[in-house]
Amino acid sequence: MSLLSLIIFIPFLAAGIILLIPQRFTPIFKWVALLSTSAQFVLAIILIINFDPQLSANSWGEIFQFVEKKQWILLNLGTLGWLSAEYHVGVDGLSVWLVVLSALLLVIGVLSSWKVTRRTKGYFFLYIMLSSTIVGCFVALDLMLFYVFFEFMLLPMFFLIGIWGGIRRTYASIKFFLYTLFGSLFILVVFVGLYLSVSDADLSAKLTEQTGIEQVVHTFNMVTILDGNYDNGAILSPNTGFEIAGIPMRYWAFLFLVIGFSIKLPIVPVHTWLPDAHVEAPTAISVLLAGILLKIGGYGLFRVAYAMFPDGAMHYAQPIAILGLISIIYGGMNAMAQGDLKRLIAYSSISHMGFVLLGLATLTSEGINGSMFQMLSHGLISSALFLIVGVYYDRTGDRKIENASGLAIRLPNYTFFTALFFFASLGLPGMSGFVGELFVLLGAVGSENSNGLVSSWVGLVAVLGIIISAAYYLWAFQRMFMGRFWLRKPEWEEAIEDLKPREWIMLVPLGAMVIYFGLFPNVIFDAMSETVRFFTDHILTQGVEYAPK
Amino acid sequence: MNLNAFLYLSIFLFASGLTIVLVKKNAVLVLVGIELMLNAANLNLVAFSKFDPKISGQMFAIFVIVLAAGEIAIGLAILINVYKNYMTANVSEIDHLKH
Amino acid sequence: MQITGTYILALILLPVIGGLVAYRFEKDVSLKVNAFFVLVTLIGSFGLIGMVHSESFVASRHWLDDYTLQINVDRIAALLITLVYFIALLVFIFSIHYMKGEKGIKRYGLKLSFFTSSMVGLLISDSFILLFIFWEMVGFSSYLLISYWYYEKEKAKSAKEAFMINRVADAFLLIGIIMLMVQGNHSLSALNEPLGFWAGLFLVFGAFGKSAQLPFSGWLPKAMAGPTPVSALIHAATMVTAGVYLLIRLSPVLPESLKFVIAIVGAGTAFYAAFSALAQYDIKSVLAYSTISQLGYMMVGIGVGATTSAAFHLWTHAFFKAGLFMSAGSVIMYMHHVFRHQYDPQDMRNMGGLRRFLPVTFVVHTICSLALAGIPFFSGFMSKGGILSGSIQWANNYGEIGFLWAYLVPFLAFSTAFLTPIYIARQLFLVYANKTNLPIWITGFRQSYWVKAPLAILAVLSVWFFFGLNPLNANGWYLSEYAFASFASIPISFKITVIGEVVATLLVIAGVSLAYLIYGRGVILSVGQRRNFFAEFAFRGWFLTNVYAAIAITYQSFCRVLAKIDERFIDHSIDLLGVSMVMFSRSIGWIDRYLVDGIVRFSAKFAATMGTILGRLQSRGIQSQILYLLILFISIIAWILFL
Amino acid sequence: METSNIIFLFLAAIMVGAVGFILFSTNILRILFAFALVTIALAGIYVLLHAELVAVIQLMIYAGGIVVIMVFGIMLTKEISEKGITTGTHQIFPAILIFLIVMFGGGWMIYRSSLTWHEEAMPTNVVETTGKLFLTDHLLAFELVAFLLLVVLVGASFVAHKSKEAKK
Amino acid sequence: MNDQLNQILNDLILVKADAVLIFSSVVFLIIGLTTTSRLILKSFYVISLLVYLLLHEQADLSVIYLFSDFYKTSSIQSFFKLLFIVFSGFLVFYPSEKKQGVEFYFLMLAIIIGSIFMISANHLLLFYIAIELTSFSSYLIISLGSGKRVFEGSFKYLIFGGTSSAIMLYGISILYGYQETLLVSQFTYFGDEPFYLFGLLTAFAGLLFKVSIFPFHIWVPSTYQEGPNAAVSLVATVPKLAGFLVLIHWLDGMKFFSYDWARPLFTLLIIFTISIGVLAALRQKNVKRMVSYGAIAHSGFLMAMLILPDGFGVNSFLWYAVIYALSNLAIFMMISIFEKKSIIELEDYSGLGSKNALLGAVFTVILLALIGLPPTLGFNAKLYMFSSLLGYYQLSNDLWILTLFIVAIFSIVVSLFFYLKVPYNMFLKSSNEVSVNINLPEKLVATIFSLLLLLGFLYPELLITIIDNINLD
Repeated sequence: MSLLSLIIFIPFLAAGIILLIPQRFTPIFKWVALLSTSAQFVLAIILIINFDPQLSANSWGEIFQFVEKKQWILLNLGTLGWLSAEYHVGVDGLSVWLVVLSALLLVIGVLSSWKVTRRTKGYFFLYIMLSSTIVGCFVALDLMLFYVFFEFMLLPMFFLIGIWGGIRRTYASIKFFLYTLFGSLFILVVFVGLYLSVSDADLSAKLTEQTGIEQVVHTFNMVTILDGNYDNGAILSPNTGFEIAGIPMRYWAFLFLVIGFSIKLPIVPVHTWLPDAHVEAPTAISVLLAGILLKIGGYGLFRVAYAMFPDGAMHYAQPIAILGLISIIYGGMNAMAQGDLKRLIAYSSISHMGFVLLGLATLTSEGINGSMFQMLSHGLISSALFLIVGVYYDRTGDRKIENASGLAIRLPNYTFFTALFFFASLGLPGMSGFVGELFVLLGAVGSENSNGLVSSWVGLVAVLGIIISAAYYLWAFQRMFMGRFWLRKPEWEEAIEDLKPREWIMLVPLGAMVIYFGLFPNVIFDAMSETVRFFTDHILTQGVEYAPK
Repeated sequence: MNLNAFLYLSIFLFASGLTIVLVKKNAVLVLVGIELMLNAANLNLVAFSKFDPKISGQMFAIFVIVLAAGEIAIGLAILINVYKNYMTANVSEIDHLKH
Repeated sequence: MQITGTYILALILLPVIGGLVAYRFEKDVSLKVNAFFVLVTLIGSFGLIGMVHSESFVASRHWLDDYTLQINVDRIAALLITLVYFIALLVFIFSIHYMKGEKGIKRYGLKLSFFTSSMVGLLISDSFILLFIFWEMVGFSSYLLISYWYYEKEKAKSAKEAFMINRVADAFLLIGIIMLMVQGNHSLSALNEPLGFWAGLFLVFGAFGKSAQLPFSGWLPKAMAGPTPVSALIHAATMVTAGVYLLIRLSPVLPESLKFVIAIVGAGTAFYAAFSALAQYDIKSVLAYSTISQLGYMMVGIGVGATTSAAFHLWTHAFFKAGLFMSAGSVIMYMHHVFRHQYDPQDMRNMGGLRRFLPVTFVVHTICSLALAGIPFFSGFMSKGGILSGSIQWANNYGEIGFLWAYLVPFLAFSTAFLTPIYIARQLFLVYANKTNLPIWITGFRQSYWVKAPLAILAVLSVWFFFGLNPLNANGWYLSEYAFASFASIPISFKITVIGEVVATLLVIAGVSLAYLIYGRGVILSVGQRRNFFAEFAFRGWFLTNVYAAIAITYQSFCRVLAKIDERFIDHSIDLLGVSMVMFSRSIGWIDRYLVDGIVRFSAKFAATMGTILGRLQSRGIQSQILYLLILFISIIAWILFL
Repeated sequence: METSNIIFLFLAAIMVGAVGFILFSTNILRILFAFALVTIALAGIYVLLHAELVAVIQLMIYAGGIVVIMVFGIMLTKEISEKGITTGTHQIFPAILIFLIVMFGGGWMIYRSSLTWHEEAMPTNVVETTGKLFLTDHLLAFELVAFLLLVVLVGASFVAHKSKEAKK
Repeated sequence: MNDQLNQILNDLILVKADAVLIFSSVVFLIIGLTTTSRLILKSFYVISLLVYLLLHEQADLSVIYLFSDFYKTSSIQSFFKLLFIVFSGFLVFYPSEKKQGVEFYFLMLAIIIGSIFMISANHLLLFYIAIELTSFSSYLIISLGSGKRVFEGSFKYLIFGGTSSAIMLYGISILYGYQETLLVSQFTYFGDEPFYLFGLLTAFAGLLFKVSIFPFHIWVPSTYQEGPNAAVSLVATVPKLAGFLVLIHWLDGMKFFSYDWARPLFTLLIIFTISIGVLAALRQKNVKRMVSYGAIAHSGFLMAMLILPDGFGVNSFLWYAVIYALSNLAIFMMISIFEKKSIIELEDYSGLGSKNALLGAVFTVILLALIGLPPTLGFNAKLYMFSSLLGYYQLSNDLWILTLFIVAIFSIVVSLFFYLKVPYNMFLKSSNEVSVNINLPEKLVATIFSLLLLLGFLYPELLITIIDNINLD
């Protein structure tokens, strides 16, 4: 079993163990969960160490490392041909860091759920299942496998929010579930169309030989699709003339994917599930939600929407960039008006994810690198921010900004970390948030000159984002942490205390990484630059090739 | 006398059977309506079998008559139970399964 | 080469290391430790001057493909680094006494060291990314220092506002940088040809922000919320000159149009700030506005092409303004000592007659003021003279081609030269002369040598011969040939130089006399005095802060409205979409009624309504159901037969 | 006019009358009598179509079986119910509409149809043929219908039995 | 004559399994009348089915006609027969209800036999008898439920069923008149004479009734709601799938798609079926009723694959059918388990999940399968269905099919709303009621069913091998 499979399946083992232990041994479950996620983390570290960043490739087949491939479904669909789905996993420069990030945040998530007391068995069981699917989603190289992980993630999440969440948890969980599922149906439609349009030459030949009749094997294999093995005249093949309402089918497919993944990302105007879900979710789940789940939306855009539909990507570059721009500004402005600290951070996530979309839309090397970097850095920063909120919430049961002031006097360490992550999030140079945004902006402004897809004004206006984010963070920081020490309710004053060791353990690595990656982003860039280079070239060449003539 | 005469008669029987099913309140009479419709079909089958050396139509009709008897038997058996429970044979009153 | 790199890195990091090391020491000593580290660094930086004497040092570090971080230490940088460390050292020394007994001294020391390092980093950055990083770091550390007394709400607020304004200007700078970078220019030294107008304009705006030029000037008075030594270092000598420094660096490639903008804005700012300084009561506010005004001069210098003079003014200004701030600091220290917290220790209306109690401070303050005002034989006269005469020459050049608006610049510059002695003399009179307003007298106050020493040094350094041999020669700066040889300066005819200097001197004398007439004869201002409109206008900095506040409030309300929209409408727009797709046949009114509901609830409700309708059909009597079935069936048949 | 035509018309008239009676009468026993009349008339028509066996079975099962069962059903239900026998009608107008549509629509379609007896191909001895067919071609059907009758027998008796239990 | 008889004997040997099943069910009846032990009844019931399995021979790929073409067999028929038998065998694991004596199992066997003959019939007479056999047995078996309203359900069922089969018979008689034969395999295309079309459409009425396609779906909810669970599970699966198989046969035999209007018509009916199924399910408060509306929608999905020509949908249909059977087996089992504890309405389920996490999880998995979400087999079913629709669309550019595709997709969203009400109630709502004790075997069986749905998804090879060996017409 390869490394990646181990990372995916270790949680299943742990889940089995959890199931076997009776409910009354409550304290054991978290240890099992911690063990399982730590094992994942260690394996992820081994993965990144052994990952070869220099591997250059000329086709998608060559770019993936740690590949494991097994036939999963090979099914005769009659006149349609055969359907092939594989257990096919592997990582490239785009996904490898996301795997590491997920593994790290999953460990931190367990730590932050240390104090969960209600129905721990169920909680950690679901958590563990989530940990498997998250990683699976990032490493899947088969659309069906990807979709399965993508969908299956919803259920644990649904229950984790719905059972262990806040007061309006039911509403939030259902909203989350429905939005995401609604989006994923768009994705499913395109996946079905895609596999019907692509055939695997090797398998086809093999089956033809076996049966003696000409056979066509349609495959879900991402690599096959990425390499463009389209059938002639199939629904999503380039230049076939399928169109609805005057828009070619491939453009529709691209738009569907963008809608589907944007809901997960999320992008204005399909973002409204996010604040609710975040506010109601328990801290650990918020961490995962912001830190990883949003990235799956972004990753999906990279891996599926953009890589597979370069023509659509080029055709709709400008509108999508503008969408990203709107998200940046709109999310930031909404964050400004929030009275609840967690909601504020949730909206800031929307704003920051806007940068991801903007960077990707530009299709420049800088933009894409920046976009990836932004995802990673946001994963670190936003999860830390949710932890920060969680710390305060644990003590007071409240998150309103207006209900406290001058916290810095009583909680210096806590304030230090808050300031650290606030400033990291508002893009202070020297921390990771800045690098991502800088490169996205460079890409956005440079796109007009380099490939002419996105006008530079989009990037120039997006610079507003850094002002906007500074405004709400500084304002919130000033109101909550500065000034006279005061809390709305006197009983909170007793409850309030500075960081505990467990919280130090969670925050310190995140803080260190935020600063380290801010100063030495090349650590990350180096691992993915080859992939990004190939990715960009691929899109720009194939995009022209596939564009309807 | 030609085929169409029988067909007209049969469609009349069919239409009346249908109407009886629709209008009669008494459940037994609804069953009568169904029987009429079956008879209409039988009339067709028998009439058409006139040009069939295998007389499949007639055979079919015989079986249909037998099945019709069975259906009535079942119908009445169930109806008696309905009666017991609702104390009515009014079809429109047998309507408690609402949600 | 490698060694030089390490050396420079050590120079940058040493103060911060010092700040961290100081954490291990007692509260009383920690600042001394800090100061010691800065002293070491200062000595080291003299070595740096030697290292880059022959050729400038360039090093780079890879970041991403085309993006490397490059530093470039040339003579200018090395000299300015020394300057920064020098002032920083004095500030640390001054702080030892000034900050005594404050909570969080170690934090203070670390923040100040961090600032110093960031500033030095800014000076050596060559690639734009690095420049921007340190640019922001400087702003950030200034935020940290301003919010030193974070538990006072107003100060926290001021810190936030100062940082916000900086951030806005930084965004302009970032835009400019990005525009340059996408054209392939990744570092300052790589710039050869004139900048494009827009990119240049954004860069210039960024520089305006850091150097507190209009319309960003409002942050500097706000920044006075920080401790006074901080003001001396950051808001007088170093950080605010970052913008000037950047423009000096850029001046060879600035197009004429931009220079014009710089000159106009600089002159305008200089006048605006000098005018505003006239009506301030806070001892530090006067100095803050004065700083803005002097920065305006430097901008004028750059704008008119007298780059070297601008740099010269930057240099001299660092000393005398630091001296002024520290003098103000020691006054405040005294006031604080006297009043504890009863009265505002910074309000000049509460002062008067302090000459007797703070003789050293008085002398230093006066000398530095003379330098500021531009009295011959003091440093200010020399550096300012170059700028003033440069502006005349420049306006003449423009005048020759018929562009008479250019005369606005020398006009404003000279007006400022007239106003400057007025406000600074007003300050001196109000603080040291006259009778006092003080209700309590304490005679036993003795100034520590930790305070006196830096004051004295700075006072001495405000005298001409440290800068040039001839006190009347504006271009006689020792360093102009050494460091600025490569900068083309506007050739100024001798006549104009003479005119400029004479007029300036006359204006200064007139100003001082006027100030004496107004304030020098025992005028006592009371705190509750009503101000007339002009005074109010000047006091509030031409209502600039009100404009900021208005913008902020508008923005906030806009955000609130947006959030409401988000909550009420966007959250439900998906429902709207779904519903309108399915329900387009329904009447508008129906949609309206349900529009206010949320997506989930809405679609659920819609679906439930449909379900009810269907369910009603389902659960009618059997015969009605059959009837409905038949109707449908017959319609199907009819459809097939007749269509 | 041939005799058979006259007979056909006569039988048809009886059927139409009887069906009309079923539709409009409220007396349930008379309705059942009219239904018996319809089935008997239909048997006559089967004879006209040379389907003597069908006619006989029709007579036996309908007149002799089904109607009797129905009468029993009526009796049984009448015994229990105190409200008397429901005989009314409802939703008449839509039903009449359906009737008219089916009747005249069907009539129109029949009128337009190309169906005719192109040649009479009945075997000479229908009864014998029927018997043979039962045991050869239709064997499976025969077996299945036998099983079906068993099911009906068992099922109906159990269901009826159940009602007895319910009564207890 | 002798030849004929010999031929018949030969044929009888070929259909021995079917014939013996009839025989063994009669034997079962006789034995059953002598005993009241439910264990014995169940074991004999299973034995009868096992006998069938023993005698059953997998047919070849080609179609064989027996009994003067009355009877037809091919691999697809024998696969479905196997499916029916296996499915019915599992029904013994349902918790028994009161008063389920010999007649209950006998009627189940009758339904199975009826369905088996339904799919084998080539002659319309045989088909008619078979369909009536299943109908009659269904009417009866539904009325064997406990509860007072059960007869109402079964009576309504009877009236609808009787009316539709009468309508169908009328249609068959017209077809006979035109085609001059009752053998579907010998039917020819007959143009569009109105009366013929009338016959054709009315003939389909009974079939549509059996498979509960709009507008002949009305009987479903009330019937399912009141019937005994095992019977409902059977009725919702076996005769329905048999009906679909007949539909395949008829559509092909009657050259249905030679008519332009046929595909739009069916598409429209399917769209209505699906929409009505999912929308009406939304407002249900009774779980069983909700599931039965869901079953209507599933009929629509199943049918959707049959209207595609040239074998575009048949494979997907087979998959869907198998998965549908499996999930029906599981869902009615769950309902039955809970019904025994008087947990019937949705709100009765509140808070059960916290006490019975396993059952909650199992229930959730089954519902996911019904919705069609991974990682359950239900997803495969939906995936293949979508593939078929889209695959045909890309060939034909038929907008009707695209519309159907979109409706199908949207219906999944809607079906989420109602299916997930159960886990929502179980896990997210709390109640103070005491926990429900479910005995271990029942828990185990339910778990196995849901595991099958999961494992089938993860390791689909087994099903693939079976289904791949079936003739695709």
